[in-house]
Amino acid sequence: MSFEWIKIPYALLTLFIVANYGFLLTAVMAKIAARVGRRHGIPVWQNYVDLIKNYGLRSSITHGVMFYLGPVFRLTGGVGLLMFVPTIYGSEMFSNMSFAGDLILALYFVFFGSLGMALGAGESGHPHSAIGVTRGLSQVTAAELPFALAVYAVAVQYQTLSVTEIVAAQQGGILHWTLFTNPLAVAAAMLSFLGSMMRPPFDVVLAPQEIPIGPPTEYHSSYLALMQTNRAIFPIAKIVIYMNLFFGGAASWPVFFLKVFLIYLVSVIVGVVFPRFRVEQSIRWFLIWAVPLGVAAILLV
Amino acid sequence: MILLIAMSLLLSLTIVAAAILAIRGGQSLAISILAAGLVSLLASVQFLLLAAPDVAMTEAAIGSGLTTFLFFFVLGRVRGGEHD
Amino acid sequence: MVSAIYILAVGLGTAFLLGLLRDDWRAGAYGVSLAALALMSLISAGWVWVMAAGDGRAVEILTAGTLPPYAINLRMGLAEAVLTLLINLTGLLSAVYLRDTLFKQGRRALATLLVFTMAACGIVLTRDLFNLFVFFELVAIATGGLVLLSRDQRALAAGFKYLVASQVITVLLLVGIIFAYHATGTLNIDGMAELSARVLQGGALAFFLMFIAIVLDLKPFPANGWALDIYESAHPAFSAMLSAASASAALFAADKLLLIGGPTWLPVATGIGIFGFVGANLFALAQTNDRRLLGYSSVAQVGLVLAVLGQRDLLGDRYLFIAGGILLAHAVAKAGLYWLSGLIEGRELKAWSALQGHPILIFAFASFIALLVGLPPFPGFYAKWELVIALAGEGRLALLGLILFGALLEAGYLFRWFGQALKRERSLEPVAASSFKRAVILSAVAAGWGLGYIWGALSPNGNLLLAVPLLFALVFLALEPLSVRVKNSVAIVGMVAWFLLTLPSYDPLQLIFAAVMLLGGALVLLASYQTQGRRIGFYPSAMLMYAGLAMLILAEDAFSFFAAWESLTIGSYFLILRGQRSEPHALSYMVFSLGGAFLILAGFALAAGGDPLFSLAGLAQVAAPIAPWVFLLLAIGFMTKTAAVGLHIWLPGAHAEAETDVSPMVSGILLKAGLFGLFVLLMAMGGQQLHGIELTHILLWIGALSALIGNLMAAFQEDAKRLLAYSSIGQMGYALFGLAMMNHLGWLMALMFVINHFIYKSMLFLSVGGIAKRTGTRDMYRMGGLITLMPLSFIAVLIGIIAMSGVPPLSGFGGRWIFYNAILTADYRLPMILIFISGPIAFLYLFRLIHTIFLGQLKDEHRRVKEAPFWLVLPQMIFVAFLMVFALVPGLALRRVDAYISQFHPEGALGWEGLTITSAFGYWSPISIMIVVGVIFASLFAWLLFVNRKAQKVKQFNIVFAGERPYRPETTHFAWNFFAPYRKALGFMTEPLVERFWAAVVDVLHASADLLRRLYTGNGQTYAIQLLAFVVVVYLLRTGL
Amino acid sequence: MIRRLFVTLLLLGLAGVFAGLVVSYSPDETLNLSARYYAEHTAQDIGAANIVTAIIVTFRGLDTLGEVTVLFLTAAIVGLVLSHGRREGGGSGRELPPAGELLGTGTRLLVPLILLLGAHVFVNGHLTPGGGFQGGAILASAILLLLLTDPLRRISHRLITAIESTAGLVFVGIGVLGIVLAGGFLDNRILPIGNLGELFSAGAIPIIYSFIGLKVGAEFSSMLAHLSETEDL
Amino acid sequence: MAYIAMATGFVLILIGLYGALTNRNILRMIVAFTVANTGVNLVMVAVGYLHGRTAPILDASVPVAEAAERIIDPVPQALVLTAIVIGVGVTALMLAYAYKLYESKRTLDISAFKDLKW
Repeated sequence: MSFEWIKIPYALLTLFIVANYGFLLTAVMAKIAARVGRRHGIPVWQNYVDLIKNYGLRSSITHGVMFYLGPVFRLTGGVGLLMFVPTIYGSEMFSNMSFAGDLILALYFVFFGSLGMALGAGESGHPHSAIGVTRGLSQVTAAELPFALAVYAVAVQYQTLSVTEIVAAQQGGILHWTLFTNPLAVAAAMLSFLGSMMRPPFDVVLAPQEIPIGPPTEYHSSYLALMQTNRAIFPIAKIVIYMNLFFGGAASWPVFFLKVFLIYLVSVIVGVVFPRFRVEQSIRWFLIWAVPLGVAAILLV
Repeated sequence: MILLIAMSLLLSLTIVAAAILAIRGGQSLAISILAAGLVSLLASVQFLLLAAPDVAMTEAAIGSGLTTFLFFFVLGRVRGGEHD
Repeated sequence: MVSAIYILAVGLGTAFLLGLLRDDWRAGAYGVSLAALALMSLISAGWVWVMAAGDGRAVEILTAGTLPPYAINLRMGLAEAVLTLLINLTGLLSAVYLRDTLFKQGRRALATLLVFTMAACGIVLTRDLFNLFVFFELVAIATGGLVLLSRDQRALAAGFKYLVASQVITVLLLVGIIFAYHATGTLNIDGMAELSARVLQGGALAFFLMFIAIVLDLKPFPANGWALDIYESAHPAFSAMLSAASASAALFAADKLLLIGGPTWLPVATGIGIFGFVGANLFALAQTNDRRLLGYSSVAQVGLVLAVLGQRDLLGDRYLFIAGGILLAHAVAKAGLYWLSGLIEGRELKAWSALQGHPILIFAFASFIALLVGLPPFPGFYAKWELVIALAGEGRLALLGLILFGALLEAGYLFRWFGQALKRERSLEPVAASSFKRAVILSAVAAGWGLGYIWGALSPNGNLLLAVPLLFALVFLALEPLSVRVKNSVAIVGMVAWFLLTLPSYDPLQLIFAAVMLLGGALVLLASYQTQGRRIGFYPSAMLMYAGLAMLILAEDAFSFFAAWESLTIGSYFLILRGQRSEPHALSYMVFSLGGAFLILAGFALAAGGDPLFSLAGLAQVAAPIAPWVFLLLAIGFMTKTAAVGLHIWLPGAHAEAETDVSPMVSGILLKAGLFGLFVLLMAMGGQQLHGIELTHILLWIGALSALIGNLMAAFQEDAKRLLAYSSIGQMGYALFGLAMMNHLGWLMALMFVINHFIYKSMLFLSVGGIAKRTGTRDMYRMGGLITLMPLSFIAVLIGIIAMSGVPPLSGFGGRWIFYNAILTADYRLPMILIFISGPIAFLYLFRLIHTIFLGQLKDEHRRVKEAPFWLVLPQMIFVAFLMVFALVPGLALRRVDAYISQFHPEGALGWEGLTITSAFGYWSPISIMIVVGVIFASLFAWLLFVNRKAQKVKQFNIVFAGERPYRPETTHFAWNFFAPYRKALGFMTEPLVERFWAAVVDVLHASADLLRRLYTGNGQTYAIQLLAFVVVVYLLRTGL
Repeated sequence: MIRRLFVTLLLLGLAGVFAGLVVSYSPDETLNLSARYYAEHTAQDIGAANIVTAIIVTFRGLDTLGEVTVLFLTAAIVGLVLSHGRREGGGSGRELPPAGELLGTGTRLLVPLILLLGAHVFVNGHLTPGGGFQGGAILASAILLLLLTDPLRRISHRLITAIESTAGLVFVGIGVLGIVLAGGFLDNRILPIGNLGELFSAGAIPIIYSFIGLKVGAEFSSMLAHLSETEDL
Repeated sequence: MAYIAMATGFVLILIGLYGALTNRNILRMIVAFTVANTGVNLVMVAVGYLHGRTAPILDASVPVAEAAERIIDPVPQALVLTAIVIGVGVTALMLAYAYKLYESKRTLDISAFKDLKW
């Protein structure tokens, strides 16, 4: 694996596909959640409408450099994450920029966007932003732990940190997926997944009712547009990692769409069933339920 | 010889008795001091019996004589202190 | 050389002569006395010269023209010469010191002082038992007189108590002497020693009585209340003589008696001595009176020497070197401290704060304390080294442990005192201005350093005072009058020059440490340009620390390693103590560090097997039964410096309260010394098992726990520097974890942490320091919104926290990447869970750091705050540049080390081909990452600039607050108790259990000291009873054993 | 009471030690090494008939020097102690009834005799029992007598001190002469040994002992005088 | 005889020490110490005693040649002489102290002088 110039257009193509899929998917998921709650829900193209509206807004202010850069960081995080993991297994062209680093890079790059966002939100000077950030950081420390353990278990299992190689090891039938070869790790990771999707019951970060939308409180217009884009790309990028690590990856775009949809659905379904946790409740929840699974996974590998 | 030993023994008993008198807390300090001087004096006799005339002289002159006077000089100055 | 008898003759003759002088001719009498003392000193000095230059054979001095044992004879040997010199000089200097008092008291006092000095010399010189008794009586009576030189009315009672005690001692001694004479037919000590067997059979009880009487003259703990009262109430100059001269003489007498007692009595001496050493030091903890404290310390030191006397059987010909080193160091230091106490009006320890503003006196104070504790480069250090090595070599571990424990207690109260003197509110009472008194004190200082030089020259381990780095540090004492700029430049140039000079001799590992410590140190010193004035005390301390570090890296044998370790500890202690509120923290730093150092000492000693020249490489050859213990001792010792959890409580305060440019030194640089030690240890010894437990696994747990606790605590701090300090604990935990993994990548990661942690922690401390300087507070919730006012500081912090959190593309990620690769091959997984959780927690405190300081609402009172001073910003920017370079090409620093580590762990070396770094599991291309991220970021930024070009800049306060305008910025800045929900969830883990544990230990020690010291009721009669009880108890123990 | 009990117990322990000493003590049948040497060599080496004196002044002369120093020191310190914080202004101003005529006359008669006796005792110290210390004590008793007859009498401290100091200096000086002229410090053979039993024999011993006598006398006198000059409390 | 003197001496020492350690009055303590000192002197002289011999003075009855067989050990006597003088010196010093102590507090009770402790 190394860099070739042709990768750039292919990466842009991937980006384009994922972004659009993300816009649609999040809308669909919102619709599903609404229907479960016996509401009507939004149309599936609502995201596009919002995006155009936000870009079109004329009034725009900035609180300073970091405020300005916050959304840039945020979206760079999402796009970068997508770029650092191979999207389609076996396709040299859709392996993106994964030559730059392995699984560890992807794991740590997740924080890039969050950090930038947090900084931007911080400079907005709005206390709700800061409160949202503290909640998010607090929760993520516990939520990430089972995932880290699962990743470690998987890496030990396959003796590699390369995402491509991990996917390769899962080829040859559904029973070769990590889901079946190392169910404990997958269980731990999926619980962690719930926590990282910012959906109920772990959406206290955004907490629309008490601290209106948390960190992005002060963001508007094109800033918000960038973040919206990220909100479409970032979850998919994350799910790609889960898919690659635990569910055999995707050898083609249809499989990719299907698997991403299903994994996303998990969090939505859980979200509509449970009420919201407070931060300390969710931390305890992860430590009590998810972490032991992860520990068992690394010990039994 | 026996006589000598008997004398010595008697002397010793007297010395001890004087010593006990000297350190008993009940009586006046003057008696204590005198008793201690007596102990010294008798001890110097004992020294003579032990064939130590030099020591005997010294003990008599210094241990029993001078010391006792020193005591009395001080005792005379600390009226009231003797009953503490 | 004239006969040594002239020492006595001159002393006595002059004392008699004084009677012939007219009463009112005081100056003359005083002059004559001084001349006599000077002459006596001169004779002694001459003999020292003769002995040292010649073959050192002792000279017998006959009296009465008759050979011993029929007449009394004296002996002048090397030890005698040195001791009489000590005694005479102490007498002379005390006489100088006492000038006013002696003038007032007249010739009787002068004569008494002369006789005291003469008699103490007599105790040293004589070889006759009864003569010894006579001299002892003379000293006792002279003491009874000199005590009264004090202005303190209580001295009278103390003197009487002393006389009562000496009466009891006299009775025992005389009975013992006469029966010993009866058993041997001689009074000559050497004659009796020849007939030792006969003494010990027929005259065992006689010997016991003599011996115990001499021991009682040493004021053994706990039968020594009378002596303590004297120390407390006597004139300090006399206490100096009592402690330096008469105690030394009595010790020598005990030594002579042990010649007679032979090997069977040596353990008794050791037992009494060590009991006193530990006990008196314990009691001293509860003292608040300076002179009484020094008294306890004297008792303790004498006990230590007595214990050493009891070890003469194994010390062989090094015996004089060791006992002498401890004794002389004690004598000089104690005399000096007593003299110093005479300049100070108050008697509380705190009253020594009057010394503030007298740098020379503070230097004297520090020198004396270092002498007492036995720190390098003083004689006690060399002596203790050889003593401990010998003890461990012979397996006398209990004694070794007690000695080190006692020394730690002593260091504890001495440094507590020093800290109080320097940091408490300055006492209003002035320091006595008498110039000759100061001259006396300074001559003691000179003597201390001179002894340090001599002992260094005599030591087989080499003279520390000839070590270039140490000399360089000492030069700064002389440079003190110069301005900061000059000194700082000299320091920087010196450090860089030393680095370049020694460059060829470094292996890659040492190179990394040297670069961090010396070049990094020089870089941090740039920040010191911003201070004004002369900054007295800073440069000697800092350079002492750097000298220690420089020597540590190059150390090849255990001695120089340990010496360097102690040097850097002392230097950093003084450095930390400079902080405004750092007194308690500096103390706990010192106590922990010295405790750790003693463990290291014990570890080396155990490994050395009796060889004082033990080389570090020899650690590899240490064999099975003791190897794990050596490992354990050394590892714990080193971990006190890296502040591993459990031993970490000193760090937060020490680092947080230090001055702005000191914090990066003690955090970014000093902590690495511990890592270096661990590296050396693990490279030499590898893993060790104790009772089947792999010790490195324990280290893994400790490292992981440190990482967790450190990070967690950091998240809950309100004080920015404390936050950084706790974060250091966590970071060092990571490094320890990496080392303990005992594989290639683990070590590489630890090294990466050495570099990274140095850079970002120095940078952050400087940045936060600058901010604290500008805002006048370190509490983060009092700040906020400073980003526009202090942009450069913000950039430094931003880069710092990105690097620290391990987020790509900066260098911290490299550390994380290596870490993950390393743990894949580690064979022990449980502690990793802790590491995994502590990683994200780091985000908490890092975000808090940047958010609450720079983001959020700007406070009104900070609207005019300026950027930090240039000299604080400059190194930060250099660090930023470094971080960037290191992020791009980590191979620059790591590649050679990677190859070097392959010697120890051939498996798992990284591949460095092209732009990508590969391991057995994964790969990583720093430049590609940087480019990809950069391109994405730039494109998006350009896009935003394009669509959002008309954005209007508004103040932070211009926010939508649920439709209402918030009232004030202060109430709108969300900063206090930032992670409240987190505390609710995991706050239980931040319970200060460790702190409580150590506090309990200290409390128990203090409480027991406070309770037990009530033994000293103050009643002279009770003291005498205790004395007798001591005799009986020793007798019973002795016969029972 | 507890104190008494405890002290008794302790002394019982000490008594045990002493008992041990007594039990293991066996009287010598013959003189031991040192004593035999003194018995055999004193006459020819030292020339003193009183062996104890020979030992005190010569063989163990250093002890004796120390001993007189003890007295010197004590006298000095007693002076120091008693002048410590003494109010200036001298005498107490207390009027005592004059001592009886008998005592006064007796004193005048006795003092010279006592002084003479003292001198005799120390001058003959090398021949007969007695010597400088005993003689000195006798000299002091003369002073004591003077003090008793007239408690307000002020003995000349200057004189006493001068005697004391001179004697001490001579003692040390003779000792040093021993190094220069003979075999070592305090060697008595700086003067001819003479014939055993004669007054002028035993080398420097009579001289030394005489000065010791003077010195001791002076020192005791000084102590007595100092104590007598104290004020009633 | 030596035994008798020795035992007496030891008893005196014990009595003296007992007195010194139980009497609170400073003067009584000093008196007791002199008793103990006398005891020590007795013990010392007794140790040097040889049965049936004479004082170590050479005169007509003890010719030089027979001295070694006739006299007792002179050394302890010499020592005791010194000890006595030293003892009186110390006693005098203690007495002076006692006087001053009384002057300072108007009492001779040793337990009253406990300003310095611990």
